[in-house]
Amino acid sequence: MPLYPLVSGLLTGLVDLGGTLLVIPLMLPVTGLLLILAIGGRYAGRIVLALLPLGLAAAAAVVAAVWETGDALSYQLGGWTPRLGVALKADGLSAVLLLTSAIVILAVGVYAQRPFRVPQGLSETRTSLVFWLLFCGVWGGLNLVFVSQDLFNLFVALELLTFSAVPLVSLDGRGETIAAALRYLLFALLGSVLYLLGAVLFYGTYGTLDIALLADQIARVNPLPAAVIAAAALMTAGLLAKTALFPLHLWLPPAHAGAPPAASALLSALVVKASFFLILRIWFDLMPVLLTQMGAQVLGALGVAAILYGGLLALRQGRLKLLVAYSTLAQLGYLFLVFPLAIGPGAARSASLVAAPGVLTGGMLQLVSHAFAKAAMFMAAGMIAAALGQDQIRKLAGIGRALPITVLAFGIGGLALTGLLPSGAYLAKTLLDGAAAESGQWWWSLAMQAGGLLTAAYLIRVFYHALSGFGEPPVLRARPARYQELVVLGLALCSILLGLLPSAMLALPELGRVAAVVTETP
Amino acid sequence: MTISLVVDIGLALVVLSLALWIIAATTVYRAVIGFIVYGLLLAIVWVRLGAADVALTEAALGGGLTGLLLLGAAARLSHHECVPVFGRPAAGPVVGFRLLVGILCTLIAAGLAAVVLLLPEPAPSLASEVASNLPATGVGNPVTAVLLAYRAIDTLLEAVVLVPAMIGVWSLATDQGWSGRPGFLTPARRTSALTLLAQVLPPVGIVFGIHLFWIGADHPGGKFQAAVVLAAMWALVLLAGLREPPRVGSPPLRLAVVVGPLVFIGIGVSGIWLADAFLAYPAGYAKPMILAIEAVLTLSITVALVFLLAGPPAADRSADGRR
Amino acid sequence: MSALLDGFTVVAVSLGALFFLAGTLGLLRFPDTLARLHALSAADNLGLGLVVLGLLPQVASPLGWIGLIAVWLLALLASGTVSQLLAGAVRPLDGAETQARDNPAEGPFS
Amino acid sequence: MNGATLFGLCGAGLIGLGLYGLICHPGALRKVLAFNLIGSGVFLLFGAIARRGGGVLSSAGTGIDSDPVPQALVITGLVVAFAATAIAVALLLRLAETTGRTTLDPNGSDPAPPAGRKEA
Repeated sequence: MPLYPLVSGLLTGLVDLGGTLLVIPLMLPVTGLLLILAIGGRYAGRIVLALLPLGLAAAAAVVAAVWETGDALSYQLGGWTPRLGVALKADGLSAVLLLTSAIVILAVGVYAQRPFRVPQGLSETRTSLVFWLLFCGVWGGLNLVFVSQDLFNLFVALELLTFSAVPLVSLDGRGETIAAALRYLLFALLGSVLYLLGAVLFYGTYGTLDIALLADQIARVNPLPAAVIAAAALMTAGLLAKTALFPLHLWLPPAHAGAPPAASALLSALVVKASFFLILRIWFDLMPVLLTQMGAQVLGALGVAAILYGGLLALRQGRLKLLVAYSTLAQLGYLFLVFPLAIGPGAARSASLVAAPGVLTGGMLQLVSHAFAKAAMFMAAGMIAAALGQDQIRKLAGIGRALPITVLAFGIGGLALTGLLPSGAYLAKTLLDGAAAESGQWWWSLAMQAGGLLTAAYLIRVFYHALSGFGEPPVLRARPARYQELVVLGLALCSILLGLLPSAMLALPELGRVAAVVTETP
Repeated sequence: MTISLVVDIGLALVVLSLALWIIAATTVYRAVIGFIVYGLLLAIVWVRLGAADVALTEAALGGGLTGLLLLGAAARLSHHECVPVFGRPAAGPVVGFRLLVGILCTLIAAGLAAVVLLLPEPAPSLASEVASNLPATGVGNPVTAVLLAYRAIDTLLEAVVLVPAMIGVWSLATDQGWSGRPGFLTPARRTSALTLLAQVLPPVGIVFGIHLFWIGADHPGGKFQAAVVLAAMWALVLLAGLREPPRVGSPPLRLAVVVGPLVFIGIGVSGIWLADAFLAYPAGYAKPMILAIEAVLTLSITVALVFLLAGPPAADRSADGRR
Repeated sequence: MSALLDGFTVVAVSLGALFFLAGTLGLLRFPDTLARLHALSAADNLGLGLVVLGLLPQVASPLGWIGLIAVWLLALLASGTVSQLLAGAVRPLDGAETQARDNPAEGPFS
Repeated sequence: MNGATLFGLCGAGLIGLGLYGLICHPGALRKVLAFNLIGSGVFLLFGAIARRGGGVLSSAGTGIDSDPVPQALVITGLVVAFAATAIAVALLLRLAETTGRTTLDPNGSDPAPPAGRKEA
């Protein structure tokens, strides 16, 4: 079957669309969401299954287009130029994240076919309709966050993401998951209201909400006006609440551990990254001058605190899912090391300095490899919990022989997190270490090593219990389907083999970014 | 100190004192009553700010539907909440923590106030650009032009965001209650006064809602405000017990919720070929297309709002021994 | 002619305001809910009527007149219904006073 | 000190009050109320900014003297805030039904057992 020319024909066809290509990743999930509600829960799984490959093709086409032209792909919605209209723009960062989320969503979509299928007799069940519909809502919200260039449009995207993610947490209807969902909702709403307040202040100062136009005007004015600093601080604080960085992390562990496995894979791997991506947009695209301020050091310090706090608490968890949720807290800390390393106190003294190139790529690699690894680990943990009926780490004895592929996938995902050789996290850590050494901030690499040790510690604790036990393997309540195990293994392999990417591909996150010339503020 | 400034200061003080009342009220029931009055006063503030469309939305949505939602919640919660006997609110965090948070919040408010005072003097504004491009959109009301022409993506996503919100409310039903009817708006007992109101007001309300939608193109009004008024009328009929709340699974209502955004996407995608941009309207046909979109969106938002108000489906009344 | 109309407006609106003041005084001074309800619904509706009457000459188009009068009629309908409901909650028709009093939140949603 | 700046300050005050209520009130419904206060404060601030930038349009003969873009954004924001309140209310009522708790504090002990249900 001539698959290759078919696929390459489709890709070139999509790439020739140019800017209009950006509309497809937005409208695909939204149309899926509406069709599922219209047609009903029985066909929801199949509708999503049909949309997944198209979404992957669109994301791949965006990456190909950005790679070919070497520049960002942009599009004016409704034909109106940005001061009035809303612009979409996919630079290297967005392309990488679009592709990552398309792959993770494809894996989760295939994995979730079994737990959320509709039994024969019924036309529709509550969980199947709700899950598949909110699955498309999360997918649409993510694609819009990665691609939109307008601050208020990003606010609506964040709300679409929040309203799709919160009900997923309380899908099984137990008391504590409803409490976790309510706490998550309140944190997320406070975050988006503070973000909106920041956008309002930007509009009040410059009369536009488009990131590119705002960046031009902010670069010109030297002492930043009070409103702009207040707006940046409010937006960052709001987005930190949504990213659950260390002091504002209360809602994450119960929410991600309480959600069904497929949903918690989405939440941990992608939803939390969307608000982090917006912080990147604000600090690297909108106001690069912030990087030279004390704020970058504060974000780095909070990142280190998250690494240590998340790692230590993951060690003490009794349940497997809570352990994986706390490990998300820790791994998020790594992402925030990008801010202090981007400029670094030592190097900032020189007149003007383009943001250190390797750092952004390192941050992206860490984000992508964590997305793959964490999605695989949550789904594997879900399968283990379903098979044993409970997920107490102490009672995992013999699961290694009962579900070999699942435990292997969980293991590979864990190793990818610790940053073993071929994994993306290893490459990310080397790049970040290089930037730390170059800018003389050795303490950040110290924190990274400590984080790696803690990750290895709580993984060994899981393997000790899972692979031990000489008696007969435990009786399994529900054996996962073979394709589910293979999908999870594939995702884990994606994360471990990310490091083998050709080095030319590593320049992708840098493409399409206006060179962030950072002048030292007097 | 012109007369209008005195009125504004008075209004601002009343609004702030109502906000203080909402925070300081001893029981949640009193706080919600304060919130409804606060919502209506806020609508007057929006009129003073020259934003008639927002005043309509705030009065209908902020004061009206949100008040209805919170009043229903407060009534239900009073069975669970420990009603403080001598006015001491339920055990909250220790006083020192409250003081700290109070200081932090006053600092934030003071900072914001300072920022408001320091906003640049020639206030940056898009008003002139909107006005100059108005004829191209064929619509007279600049707010509707912004909502449906310049920033059409926001309005489309707005209508789409209501669907996961509605599904979020539905997802809180129990599995066996899934086929039942939403329970929030069913009355405990039917009173003749409410029945009279539910028979007299809806016809007037529906005519007013459609009028509000129709004039939205050229004068303050529009689909959101019309949808809220129509949803309020439907809720009133449900509250009076004249009609059974709509079933969650009823196909026509689900189609009604979906048809608005789908038509919007259809017209938007057709814009790629007809007007060489997604969500763009061909030159001469802007106004009829905008009106078509607004009509369908009004229907969808009305049904979505009523489902949001009606709450999660509960097991059928007969099976539910609570009543 | 317009001076006369303006004069009429000022007089009518201030009279209306006076009735509102009387209604509010009634709310503060009267002992129990039913008396307060009576004071409020009577005085406020009359006050609103006078204010609407006073504003009629200020509005040019007949559509505006219909709008103003509709405001007044709807306000009458609403305050009538609300007074009935509140009175029903305080003293249900079947005279059982005690049951409803200690559970103010009974209202239309149980 | 014109009307717009005054209401901008009023908005800032509402945000401060709402933030205090959101953090300090243990009751979940009180937190939702406080969130609505913050939301209306932010929108009021946006309305004040719209009013400041409005003068130009009234000369353009449309009679509305405030910047239409923030008005459209505030209308969208109001509908989003209502949807958020609807979800929050549904969640906290379901929480009260399943666990009898009306607060979110982790130790979850309600100060007094829920008042006995009166036989209606």
